[in-house]
Amino acid sequence: MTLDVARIRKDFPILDRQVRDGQPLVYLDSANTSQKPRQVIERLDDFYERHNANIHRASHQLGEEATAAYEGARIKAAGFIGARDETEVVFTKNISEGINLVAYAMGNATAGQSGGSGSGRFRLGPGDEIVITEMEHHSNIVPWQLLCERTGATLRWFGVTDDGQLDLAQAGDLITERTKLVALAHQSNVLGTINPVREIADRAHAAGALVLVDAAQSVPHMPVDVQGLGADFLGFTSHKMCGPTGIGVLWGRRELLEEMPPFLGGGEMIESVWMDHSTFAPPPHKFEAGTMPIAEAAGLDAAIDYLTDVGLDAVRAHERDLIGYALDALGTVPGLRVLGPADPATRGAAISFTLEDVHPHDISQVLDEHGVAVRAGHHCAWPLHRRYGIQASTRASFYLYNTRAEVDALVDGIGQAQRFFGGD
Amino acid sequence: MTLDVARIRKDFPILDRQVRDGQPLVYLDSANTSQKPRQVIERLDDFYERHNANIHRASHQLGEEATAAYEGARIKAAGFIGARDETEVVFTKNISEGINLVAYAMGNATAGQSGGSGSGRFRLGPGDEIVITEMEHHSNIVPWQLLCERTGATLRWFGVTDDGQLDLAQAGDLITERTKLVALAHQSNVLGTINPVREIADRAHAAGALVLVDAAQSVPHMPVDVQGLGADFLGFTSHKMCGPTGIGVLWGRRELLEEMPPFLGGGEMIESVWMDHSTFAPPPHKFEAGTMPIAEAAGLDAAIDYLTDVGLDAVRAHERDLIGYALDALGTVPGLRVLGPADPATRGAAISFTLEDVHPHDISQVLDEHGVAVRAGHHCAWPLHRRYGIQASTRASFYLYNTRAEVDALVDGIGQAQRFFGGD
Amino acid sequence: MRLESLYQEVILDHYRHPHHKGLREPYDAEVHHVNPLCGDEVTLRVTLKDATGEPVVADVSYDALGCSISQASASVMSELIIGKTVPEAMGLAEEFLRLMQSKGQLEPDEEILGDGVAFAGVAKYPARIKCALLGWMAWKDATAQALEEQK
Amino acid sequence: MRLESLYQEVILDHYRHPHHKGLREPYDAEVHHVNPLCGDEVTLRVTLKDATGEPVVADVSYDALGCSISQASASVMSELIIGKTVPEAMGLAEEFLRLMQSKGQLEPDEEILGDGVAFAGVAKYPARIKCALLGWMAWKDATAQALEEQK
Ligand SMILES: Cc1ncc(COP(=O)(O)O)c(C=O)c1O
Ligand SMILES: Cc1ncc(COP(=O)(O)O)c(C=O)c1O
Repeated sequence: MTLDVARIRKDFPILDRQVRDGQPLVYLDSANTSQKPRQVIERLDDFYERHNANIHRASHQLGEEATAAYEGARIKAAGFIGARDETEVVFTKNISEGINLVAYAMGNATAGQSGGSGSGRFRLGPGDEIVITEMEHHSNIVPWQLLCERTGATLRWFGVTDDGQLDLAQAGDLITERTKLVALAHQSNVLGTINPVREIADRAHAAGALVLVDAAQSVPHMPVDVQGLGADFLGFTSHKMCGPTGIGVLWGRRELLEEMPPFLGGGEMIESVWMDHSTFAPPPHKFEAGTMPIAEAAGLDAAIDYLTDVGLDAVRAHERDLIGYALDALGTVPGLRVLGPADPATRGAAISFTLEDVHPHDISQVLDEHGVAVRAGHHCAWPLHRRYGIQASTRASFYLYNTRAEVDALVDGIGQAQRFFGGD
Repeated sequence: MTLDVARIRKDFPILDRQVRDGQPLVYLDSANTSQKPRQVIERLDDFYERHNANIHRASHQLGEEATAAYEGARIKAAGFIGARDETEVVFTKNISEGINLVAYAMGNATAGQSGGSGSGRFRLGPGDEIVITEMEHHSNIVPWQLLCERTGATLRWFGVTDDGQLDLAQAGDLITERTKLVALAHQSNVLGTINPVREIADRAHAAGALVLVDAAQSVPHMPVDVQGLGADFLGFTSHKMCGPTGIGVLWGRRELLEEMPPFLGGGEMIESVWMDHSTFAPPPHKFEAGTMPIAEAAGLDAAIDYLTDVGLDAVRAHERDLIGYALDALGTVPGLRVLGPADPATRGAAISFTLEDVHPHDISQVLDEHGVAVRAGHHCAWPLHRRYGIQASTRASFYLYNTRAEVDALVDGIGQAQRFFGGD
Repeated sequence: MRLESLYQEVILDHYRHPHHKGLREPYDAEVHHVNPLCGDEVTLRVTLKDATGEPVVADVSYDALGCSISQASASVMSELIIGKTVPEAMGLAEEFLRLMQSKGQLEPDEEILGDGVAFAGVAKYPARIKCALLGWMAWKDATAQALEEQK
Repeated sequence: MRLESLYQEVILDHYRHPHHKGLREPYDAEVHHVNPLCGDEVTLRVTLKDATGEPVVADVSYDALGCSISQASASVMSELIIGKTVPEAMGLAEEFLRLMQSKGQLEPDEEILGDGVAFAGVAKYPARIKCALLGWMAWKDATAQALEEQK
C-alpha cells in the first residue's frame, strides 16, 4: 500500500513548473487548495467540448448527457462517503456555502418556514444553544454567530488543550438539553488534530442535538464514512481534494433535508410556482437553486475516481510517513514550535509552526524565494491562534504528490530564513 | 459590423459534434446555457496547469498569480458593465445566488444586522412592498416570496400584456412610497421582450425604492451599462455568455454594498474573528465567503475578452437578423403561435412558441431526433405561461454562432413534428 | 428511425384516443401531480371497492395536460389497472417503473404490461421517463390516500 | 538574489531597531488596525499641534505585531512624518501608496521618501503590499479622527 509518488507526480502538470526565476516548485500548501491531476482537467475539457448543456430542463441529447454527468457525480459522491443514497447529497459552491445552508435553514425555520413535513427541530430561540469549538475554521464559526444573532440563540464552544486537542472535559457542561446543534471539524486545518467525532456525536445525540461535521480537511486525505462518524450533516469541498474550484458537497440525512425549509430560491428547486407562493422539490433539488456548477460536478467525479484509484488508505499512509518525517526534521530546528499533536497517528497532513524571532510572513517569503510554497497567517482560524497567544503561524501541508525531499527543502528553507533574519 | 460566423463557429469545439446517430448538432438552446469557445476552455486549462492556488491568503508565487487572475476578472467584469470600479463587483455562483444575496441581506437587515454604516433602507416590515413582474424567471420570484414570508412585507407585480410587454399602465398603482425594491428582468427569457428598465428605474427612484435588474439574458447579447439603466443592483451569469458554469456576478452600488449586512459567513469575508463576534471586510469581499470559483473567474475573464473582441454590437446585429428571419419563417407554419413581441428591434434572441395539437415536449423530441436542440417546458417562468393560458412552450434561442441555415433546420423539424403527430 | 421506437403506434393511438379520460364521481381520493421540469399536470381520482376482502381498483378517472407520452401512459395505465386488486395494480406499477429505469436494457413482458410494453423505448430518453411515470405516480399517491381513509 | 531587493538592509535595520515604537501619552486619537489576511495588528496614536495655523504631526507612537515589512514600514513612516505638517504628511502617504501600487515600475525619489524608498521592492510582491501599508493606513485614519475631534 505504498504510493508510487513519482508516477503520481506525472499526473499533475503544475508540479513541473518553475517559480521565482527557475526554482522548481515545492508545493506544500494543499490544505489551502490542492493541485489537479490531468484526469480532472481533461474531464472538464471533455465536458465543455462535447457534452455541455444545462441539466434537467433540456430534452435534447446534450441535455441528457450533461444531466447524466451531473447526477452521476452525485451518485459518486454519495458512495464516496457512505451516504444512504444520492438524494442525501446536495451540491454547493464550497463547504462554506454548505454550512451556511444549514444555518440559514435553521434561521428560516425559526422565521416560520418549513420543509413540508414540519421543521420543529430546526427552530431556535433564546435559551437554545449551538456548540462549536475553538479550533474551527472561520467558515464554521461565522455562520453560527450570524445565526445566533438573528435568532437569539447562544453560541458556545469547546476549548482546546495545550497539545491541540479538544478539551473533552467540558463536554458535560457544553452539551445539554439546550443544545440544538454541535458543529465541529473532523480535522483541524491548523493543528492537524483529528477529532473524536463519534464520541462527541454520541453525546450530542443523547442530548437530542444534531451534529454537523466540517470534513474539508479529512475527506481529501482519508476514508470517511458518514455513518461511522455518526454525523447528521457533513460537508466537504472539491478544490482541496484534486477537484475543481466552484463546487462542494453538503451531505445530510434524508429525513432532515426533507424537514428543512429551503435556503436559496430560484429555478430548479421548485415543484410549482405561482406569483404569490411556491412549492418546493424534494431534496436534494430543493437546495439547488439556479444553474449549478455542472462541469465542476463532472470534474469532482473525476477527482473522486482519481483518489479512489490511488486508494485513500494509501494516501493516508503516505502522508503519515511524511508527517512523521517532517515532525522529526522540524524538531531539530532551534526555536521552532509545532502547534498540535506530536503523534502522526492522531493528526493529519497539515503542520503549523512558529519560529522564534522570525515572523511567518517573512519565513514564507524566504521559502517562496526557494520555490517552497507554504501558507503564513491565521489560516482562517484566528480564535485558535489567539488561544495559543500568537498572531500567525506558518503552515506546511502535504498531499499524495509530496515527497520527503520536499520536506528537506522546507527544513532547509527555514534554516535560510533564520540565518537571513537572525543577523543583527 | 457583420459577424464572420463561419470563423466564430470554429472556436466552439462542440459545434462539430454529431448527435442522435450522425445528425450534425444544431444548438438552439443558448438562452438555457451557451456553448464555450476554446479560448475559455484553454484559459481554464492554463489556470489549473500553471497557476492554480488559493487566493489572497497565500504569499507564494502561485498564490500571487491566482489572485491576479481572480481580481483581474473582477476588474474586467466591472469595465464590461460600466461599474464605477471593481469594488462594486461581487462574484457569486450564478445569478440566482446574486438575487438571493440581496434578498437575504434585506432579511438580515430586518433581523437587526447591519453592514457597518447603517442599513435602514434594507429593513422590511408589514406595509413595505417588493415589486416584480409576471414575466420573471423563478430565480427572480422565489427569493422575494421567501423574503416577504420572513419579513411580513408584501409582494406585488406588473402584469404582462397580450403582446408580451410589461403593463406599464399599472406603474402608478404599483410603485409607491411603500415600495422598497423593484426587481425585473432586462430581457425576458421566454418572450424575448427587452424591458424599459430606465423608465421603471426612474419611477422607482422617485418613490425612494431600489432597483435590481436581472440581466441574465441581456448581458450575453448586447452592450449593457449599469449607469445608463439606472440600476442599483444588476446580476448576470457566466454560463450564458460563453463562460464556465459555477460563477456569476452581482454588481451593486458601492454605498449600498457597504450598508448591507453580510450574507454568507466564512473565511475571506471577515476583518477579524473572535469566538463571540466578528467584524467584516469592506465590499466586495464582505460577500465572498469561502474559496471562490477561482478558475471560473479566469474563464469568465476570457469569455468577456472573447465577446468584446467579437463586439457586442455585432452580436446584437447578427441576432436581430436571425430573429427577423426566424419570425418570418415561423410565421409560415400553420397553427404556430409566437409568444412575445413581433418586432426584432424590441426583443432578444429567444423565441418561444406553441403549436396547435403538438405538445412542446413532443416537438422538441422530434427536433432532437434531427439534431436540433431546443428547450420545451415552462423555462422557469411558470406564472408567465399561466398568464397565456398554456402549460409549456417550445423555445429556440440564438447566439453568435447560429446561422440562418440552422433556423431553416428548426422550421423543417417543426414541419416533421406536425406531420408525425398530425396524422389520425 | 429512432422516433418510431419511442413513439410506437400504440402510444400515438392512446394519445389521440385516451381511455377512461375525464373526471368521474364518486371517488375515494383525488390528487393533483405536476412534473416540475415541464409543467405537465394530472388530476387523478381513484375509487376502490372491497369485494373479497382485498381492495379492488373500481375506477380511475383523470384529467391530464401534457405531452403524448404522459397522456398515453395515463390511458394505458387506467386500461391496465381498473378491475385489478390493489396489490396486483401496485405490482404492475412496480413493473412499469422497473421498465422505465432499465435504460432500455429490459425486454418487457406483454403478458403482464399489455400496451405498457410500448413504452420500452421511453426508457432510453431520461428526460421523458418522468412523463411516462406521471400518471402512475399520481395513482399510487391517490390509492395510498384512499386506503388511509378507509382505515 | 531577489530576497535582498525585497528585504533591503534599511528595512531589516528598522525591523530590528524600530524608531518611535511604544505607545505614548498624551494623544489626540488612537486606532487599531489589522491585516485580515495575516492577522498583523497595529495600535497607533497620533498627536497633532497647531503651530502656524496648519496642523502639525507632533508625535506618532505605536505598538505593532507583525512581519518585518509592516514593522519597518511603521518605523520609517513615523521617522518621516513626525514634525511635518498634516498636508505634507498626507502627501508622503500618497507618494508611498503610489510606490506600493506601481508594480515595481516606479523609481522612488529618496529626497521625498527617505528610507521609504527601500520599500520599492515590496511593490513586486502583491501579498506584502498590505503589510507595508498597515501603519500608513492606521496613521491616516487616526489623523482624520484627530482632525475631526478638533472641529
Ligand atoms: C432571466 C433569467 N434570470 C435568471 C436566470 C437564472 O440563471 P442561473 O441559473 O445561472 O442562476 C436565468 C436562466 O436560467 C434567466 O434566463
Ligand atoms: C477545516 C476547514 N473548513 C472549511 C474550509 C472552507 O472551505 P471552502 O473555502 O472551500 O469553503 C476550510 C478551507 O479553507 C477548512 O480547512
